[in-house]
Amino acid sequence: MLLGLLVSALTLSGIAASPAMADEGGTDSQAEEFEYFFSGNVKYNDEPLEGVSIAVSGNGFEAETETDENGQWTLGVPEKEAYELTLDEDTLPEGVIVEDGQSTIDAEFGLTKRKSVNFFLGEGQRVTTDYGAQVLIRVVNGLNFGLLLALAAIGLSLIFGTTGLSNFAHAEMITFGALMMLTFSNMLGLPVWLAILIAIALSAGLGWTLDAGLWKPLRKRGVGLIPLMIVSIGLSLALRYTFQFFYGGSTRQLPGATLPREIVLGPILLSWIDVASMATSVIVLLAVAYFLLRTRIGKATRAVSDNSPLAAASGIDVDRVIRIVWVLGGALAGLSGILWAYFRPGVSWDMGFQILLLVFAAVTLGGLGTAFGALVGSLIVGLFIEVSTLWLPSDMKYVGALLVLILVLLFRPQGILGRRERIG
Amino acid sequence: MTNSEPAASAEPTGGTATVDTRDLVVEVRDVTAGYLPGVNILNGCSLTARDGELIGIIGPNGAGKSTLLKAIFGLVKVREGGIYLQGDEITNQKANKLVSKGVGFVPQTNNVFPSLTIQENLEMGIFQKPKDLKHRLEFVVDIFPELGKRLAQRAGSLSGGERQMVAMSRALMMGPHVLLLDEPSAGLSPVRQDEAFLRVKEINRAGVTTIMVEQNARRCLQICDRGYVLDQGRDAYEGPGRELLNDPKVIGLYLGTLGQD
Amino acid sequence: STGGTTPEESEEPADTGDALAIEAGERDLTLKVGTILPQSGTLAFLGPPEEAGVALAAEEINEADAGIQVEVVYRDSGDTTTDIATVSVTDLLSQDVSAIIGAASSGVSFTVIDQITSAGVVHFSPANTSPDFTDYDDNGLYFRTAPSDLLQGEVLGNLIAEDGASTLGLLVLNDPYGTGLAAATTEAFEAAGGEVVAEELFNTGDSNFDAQLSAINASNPDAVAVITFDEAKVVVPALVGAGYPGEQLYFVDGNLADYSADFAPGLVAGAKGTLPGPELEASFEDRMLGVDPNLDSFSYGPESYDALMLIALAAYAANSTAGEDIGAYLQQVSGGSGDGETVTTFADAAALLAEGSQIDFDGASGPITLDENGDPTEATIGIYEYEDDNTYTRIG
Amino acid sequence: MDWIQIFSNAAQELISPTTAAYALAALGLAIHFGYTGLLNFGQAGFMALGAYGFAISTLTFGFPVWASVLVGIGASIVFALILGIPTLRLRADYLAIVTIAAAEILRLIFTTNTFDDVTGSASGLQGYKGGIAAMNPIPDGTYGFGPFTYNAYDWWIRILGWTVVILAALFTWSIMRSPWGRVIKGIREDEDAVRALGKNVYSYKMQSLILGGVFGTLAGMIFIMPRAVVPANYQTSLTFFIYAILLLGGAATILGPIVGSMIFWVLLSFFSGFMARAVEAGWLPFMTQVQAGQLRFILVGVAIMLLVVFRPQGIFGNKKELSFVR
Amino acid sequence: MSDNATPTTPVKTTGLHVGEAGPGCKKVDPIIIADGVKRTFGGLTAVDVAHVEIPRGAITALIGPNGAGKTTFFNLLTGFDKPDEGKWEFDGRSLAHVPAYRVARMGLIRTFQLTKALGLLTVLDNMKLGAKGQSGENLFRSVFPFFWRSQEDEIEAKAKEILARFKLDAKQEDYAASLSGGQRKLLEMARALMSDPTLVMLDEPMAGVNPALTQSLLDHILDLKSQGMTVLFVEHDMHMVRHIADWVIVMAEGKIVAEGDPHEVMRDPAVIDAYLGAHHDTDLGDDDDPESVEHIHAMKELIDDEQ
Ligand SMILES: Nc1ncnc2c1ncn2[C@@H]1O[C@H](COP(=O)(O)OP(=O)(O)OP(=O)(O)O)[C@@H](O)[C@H]1O
Ligand SMILES: Nc1ncnc2c1ncn2[C@@H]1O[C@H](COP(=O)(O)OP(=O)(O)OP(=O)(O)O)[C@@H](O)[C@H]1O
Ligand SMILES: [Mg+2]
Ligand SMILES: [Mg+2]
Repeated sequence: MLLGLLVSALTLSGIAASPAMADEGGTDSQAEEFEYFFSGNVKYNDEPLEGVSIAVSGNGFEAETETDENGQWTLGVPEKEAYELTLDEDTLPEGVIVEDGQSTIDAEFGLTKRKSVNFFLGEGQRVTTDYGAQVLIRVVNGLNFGLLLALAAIGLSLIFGTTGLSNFAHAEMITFGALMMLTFSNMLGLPVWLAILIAIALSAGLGWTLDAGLWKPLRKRGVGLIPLMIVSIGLSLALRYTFQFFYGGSTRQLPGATLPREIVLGPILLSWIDVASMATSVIVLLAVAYFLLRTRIGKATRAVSDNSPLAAASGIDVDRVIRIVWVLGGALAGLSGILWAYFRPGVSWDMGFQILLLVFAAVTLGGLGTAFGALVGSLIVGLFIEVSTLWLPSDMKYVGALLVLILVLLFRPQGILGRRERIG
Repeated sequence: MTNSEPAASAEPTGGTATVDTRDLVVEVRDVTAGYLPGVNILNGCSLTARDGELIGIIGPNGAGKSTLLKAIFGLVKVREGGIYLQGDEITNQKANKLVSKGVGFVPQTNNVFPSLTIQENLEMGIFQKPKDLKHRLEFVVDIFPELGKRLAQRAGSLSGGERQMVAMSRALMMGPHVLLLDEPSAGLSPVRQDEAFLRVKEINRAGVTTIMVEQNARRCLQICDRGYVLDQGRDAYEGPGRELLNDPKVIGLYLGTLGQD
Repeated sequence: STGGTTPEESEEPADTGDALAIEAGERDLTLKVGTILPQSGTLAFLGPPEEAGVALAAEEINEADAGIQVEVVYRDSGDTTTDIATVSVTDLLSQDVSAIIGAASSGVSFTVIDQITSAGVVHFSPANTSPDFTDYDDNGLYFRTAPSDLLQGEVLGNLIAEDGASTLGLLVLNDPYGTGLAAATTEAFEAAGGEVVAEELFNTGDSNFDAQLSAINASNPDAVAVITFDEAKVVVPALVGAGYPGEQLYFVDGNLADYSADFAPGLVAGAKGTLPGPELEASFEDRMLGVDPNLDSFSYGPESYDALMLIALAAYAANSTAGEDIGAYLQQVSGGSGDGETVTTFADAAALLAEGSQIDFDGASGPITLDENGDPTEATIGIYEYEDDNTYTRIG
Repeated sequence: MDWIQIFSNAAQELISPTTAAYALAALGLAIHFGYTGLLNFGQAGFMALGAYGFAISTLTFGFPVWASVLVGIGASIVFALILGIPTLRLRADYLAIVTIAAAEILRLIFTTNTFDDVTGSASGLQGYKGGIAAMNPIPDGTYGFGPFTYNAYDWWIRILGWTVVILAALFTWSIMRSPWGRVIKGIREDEDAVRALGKNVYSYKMQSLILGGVFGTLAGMIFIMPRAVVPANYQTSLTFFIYAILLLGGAATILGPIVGSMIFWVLLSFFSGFMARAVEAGWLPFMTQVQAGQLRFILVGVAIMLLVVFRPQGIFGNKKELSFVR
Repeated sequence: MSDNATPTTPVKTTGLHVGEAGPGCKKVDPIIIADGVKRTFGGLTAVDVAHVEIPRGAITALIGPNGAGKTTFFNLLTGFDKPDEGKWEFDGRSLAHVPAYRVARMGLIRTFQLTKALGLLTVLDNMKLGAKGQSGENLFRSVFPFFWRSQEDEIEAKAKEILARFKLDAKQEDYAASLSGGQRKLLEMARALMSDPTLVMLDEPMAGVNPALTQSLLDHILDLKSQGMTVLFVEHDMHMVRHIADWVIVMAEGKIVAEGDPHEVMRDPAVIDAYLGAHHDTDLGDDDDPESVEHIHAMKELIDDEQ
């Protein structure tokens, strides 16, 4: 029963450990006699070589073996000590060149009883992506991510634009869409399109409910914006843990989310989902911009955000406009949550919260409350996150994007598309 | 719709039980209102406006003039008393409801939407009846040609006077039956001020009942049918504009002698 | 598989003279143990199997009816962002627990270790792998059953090398667990003649891994080791989706899980992974499921089970429920300071102890033996391979 | 259910060093937000600087306690200057996001593996408490009564922590009733107006940012006395909780942050103990232990909301101010 | 309640200019000299002043149609906005690139047309903030009241005195946010006077202020002038301009188009045409000229559409 099991121990404390493992091919009769093993591969330019003989020597022990058809070999030794492993150059096929010193390796066991020693001969041609293509890939990924951020941001921006509220619970509205999608497609087994529609409808419903149940009463009491922001932080916390309460802490996948990408454009690989999500983002962003700039309700939305008592005095039903915005914001957040779950891919209870800061950064960078600003800001944030890691360590990838935010605001305190206020 | 003529005779000061053939359009009955709990700004203030009348309200700063207009328009909570529009009680009704009933209001401060363009600001004036837009836009631009040249400029970047024009125009866009104006002339250059007063008068002659608060008291009393002097949340004097204009007491307390020359 | 769990002759027994005497005779003890395992927060998915492991151990100890009854108080450790662990510990200490099992995250354990050990209570983590605990000034009260990253890393590095990969990409969670394991893996892999061509780190709470994956894909390694927790559910489909072959992936204990419900069929078929512990007996899994039928993962369940077992045995051996006494006996009952008889169930162990003899308890997570620092010295590391339905089976 | 235990555990939070740390950090925010109107959402960053500044100077450079404290304060002053130069010109809401970003950048730098030698990356730092412990004048042993029974070190850090909090509160109280405080409050209302009166608004805002930041830094040092330095502690949620505390007590008040912090921690501990015991006692049969842990945060979230709904000005805040907010 | 205002005829300062009175003419003792100051917003040139001098120790009115660029010019002079080009000096010191607060410290205090009351400070605190050179405004000294206590008392006495003049004394303990529109204007001006400025620039100080009160405040300003203060103000109320201004500068479309003695400037047909209007000094009550009747008809039509 030693086979197929690897037991090891920390030598640090002076206690060594037990049996060994062997792999599928390389076991030979020796294996039964010894407790410690060397094993490995012999390859020439990444091709395995068969019938190459390998010798081990050291501590008064010598043995030899040959590689199998996969270029693999295993050698047992009696003690956990240092040995010298030599590849017999004469057994190599014609034309295989071994550089000086490549044929002998000194090897010593670590904590375990097994030690891999590979002889990789030749140049080992690894096809890596060249720098230009890498940049291109990053840029495409960045645009893709940026568009998604924009979609997530637009609802936030709308709500901010109308009510002045920095809604931290927007993250949970995003998560909500994805979770509803999960519920209706995975758990209840509805077809994807239907599940998407239901999820978006329910997200819109969430927007409606939040406004009707929470924000409107608070507005009526004349609570200021900063306290409202804190309410949204509390709401965010409560909702987030409610999600965890019902859905648990682990990540799950939506149907079709893990299919491979099959659209090849030069070095770039995209999935249909990527394409669909990019297209959706662009269309929705244009539609929202149109809504804000051209439609009557859209203009009323901005009027309410500028000066809601005056809007009321102009005959605008302020509460209705805000309600519409919440419903729309909810639906957009839900949609972005679904796309986000496909893009990432994965659904989890805190998925919205994880990108909240980026969404806020994007909205701010573009200029608070401007629809196009949200788009521009999102694209910049997305691009910087993806591209900056060509130079930055990847665990600091958000640093680049956040620094850009600070630097841009140094020169344009009102954001990229924001407007300066007139003084006096 | 009756054409209005200047009130034929002076009404007794402070009197509310007057007999007049025209219907009461706006009636404020002993209203008490205020912002902070326990502090009343209006203390039993009363006012009437008959169909087609032009009412001027003057008074010292902080007398409660703006508060009175806001109370009529439902923007300040009325604590006691009632407000009636054509006989129906409208006390504490939502502002947008009143707009549908044909009441228009120009606030004293914060009276434009800064991030909207001038055109959009004007469109907001006619929010409830978008189809009349073109017609009315022409009408308004005719009054304030400065605005016509700048329809795409954001109101937030306008000068003080330009803002005031936008605010006036927005109210005119509504085509209201009752117009509440809070210091429409403040910040306008003399020529624009005169124009504004003339327009207000014209609008009024066209049948719009107008209540106007003014600190340019002389001008205001010159054109209005009846004037009220508000002091400390109460109507202290009331009478035809001309009469108040020449009342030595009113002059001493509220008008000053500067403009008399 | 049961092979190899017996200590070999190579195992150098610690001085037998160190062993404290064990008093023979009946016991009548009531042991109160608290847990601070993640119920909420980003590591919450680790909580259920860990709590189930503790619960199972408690159940078995109480059923053994050997003169010791265990009462477990479960509290939340949260994650490091919410600082709830200190509140939980205050609560547990106020209930006079003898030992606290937890936390899952090294960060959280660091937050509370002083509070616990200065109160004379045993702090026993089933999952901490940070090397910093080894020499921590813990009054001799900190213990853990989680095997060292060094061990698993070496096994993983050797495994990848042996599979013929000459280049390796690493996708690593930047926390003590991830970076420690990655370092050990790198060392073993490079010693075997390979080269790590990409090491990309990400932080807990990162949402999008595209940049890291692009970097790995760009360097086109022969194998990729995914050293993460639950993030693997996001990373792996994204990586394979971007064109990297699924069978060249290597998983670790933090993410070796059944992906049949989440991934497209065949997505990770042929991928391998390492997981400490002997092959879990089906019966152990069944027993865990008996405690919590909703479990979908057993990660750190056996380690948690063993933690409570050892604590109870130490209390039994000391015939005391004082934290200091338990701490004094813990190494000994694990087999770390004597040549006691190997036992695998609580009933057997208790019976031996009642006779006054030394024991060497080997539990569900392997032939656990603690050293004088409270760290485990022995571990079994299994090798697993994914099948077409994205479930894994043990191959070594 | 053991109510006494629940309450006595909750009562312990009243004087815990963590409560003191949150109170001090919230007091710093009161200066920033309550008095000056700076919407600083990067207080966690200042706390991290205190924690790391102290720990790194002790561990890496072997500085004595006083020097480590000074290094922490110095670091936060430098951070405030760097942060302030680009951001103090920003509108409040922009400032909020930028300060979050700056604090996150700091946290990411402390977390990244690149500087592992100094920062300990994700596992953080420990073993810096020797200096403080050595200064402890209290002889070894356990002291106290009822739930408030601690050993010498625990008493020492409580005494230290609360002394700092009280001194900071007195200091804040005295400057806020001075002409300096008047300028600061004026800036909160309209900085252009204050500028037109000849006050160097930028400099005042910077002073406020530094002062509140130094409070945050000291809070960060108190915060790590009973625990370890772990970078994940300094996430944005820390700032959120401190804001909740600030608003709970009242934004432009001195006692507000302190009492707010006490209430916050007492409630958190109470919910924690109560929920867990309720599940144990079988009062919530539909809920598992694990879910109970999550329910606590749901309750905290709801409590924050209800608080603002029913007392938007906070406990010590002035109701009158509320009728003028826009 | 209000002083019964008998108009005191103010003493006008004369002989301010050198040579012919006209746009950009030299002054005997200028306090501000601006040269080629230009500010554009996109395509719009808001201010384009070739040369202007403001006389010291006099009251100068800056008038002009709406949107002429008066407020923008104020902003430029006081450092709240930056011109595209040009230079300007105050008291012989160049003000280019001098930040607003420093301009104010030099003794050039301005008020805002759209008022900026500090809402959640009491009216009295608003006033005290206006005082200059307060030692208690230093962070380190602020901790120790004995450094600033006595100065604070003086400031408070002065603030109360000015508030009484501005009829705001009853409101001194209230938040400034609770003031009415006109009261805010008053506070704005009162606060500016707290610092004893060398030059005070008032942007439409009396718009929205009750006429009776205006009159008494003008006397106060004249008082201050006699103590050596220079005043530059924007105002649309011609009675007031005529009453107290020693000098008038007319701006239109960003340029200085006329300068001179108030009475003369107001007789200038160009000024009348562009600024004062034909109805100026006539009673609007007597109508009905044909144009007006026509308008009324048009409006009636509009309104009748509704029915
Ligand atoms: N930030 C800005 N962006 C665009 N245009 C502006 C801006 N500020 C001012 N303007 C324009 O510049 C012109 C001059 O404005 P300014 O406020 O100086 O006028 P003013 O003379 O003070 O007028 P008023 O008497 O009405 O207050 C106006 O037409 C205004 O619309
Ligand atoms: N939001 C508010 N909260 C509290 N008090 C207020 C508020 N607004 C106005 N007041 C007070 O109400 C009183 C009347 O204010 P109002 O605005 O009605 O005066 P007004 O007659 O319009 O004066 P003005 O001519 O200056 O505009 C004033 O004393 C003012 O201080
Ligand atoms: Mg008013
Ligand atoms: Mg102006």
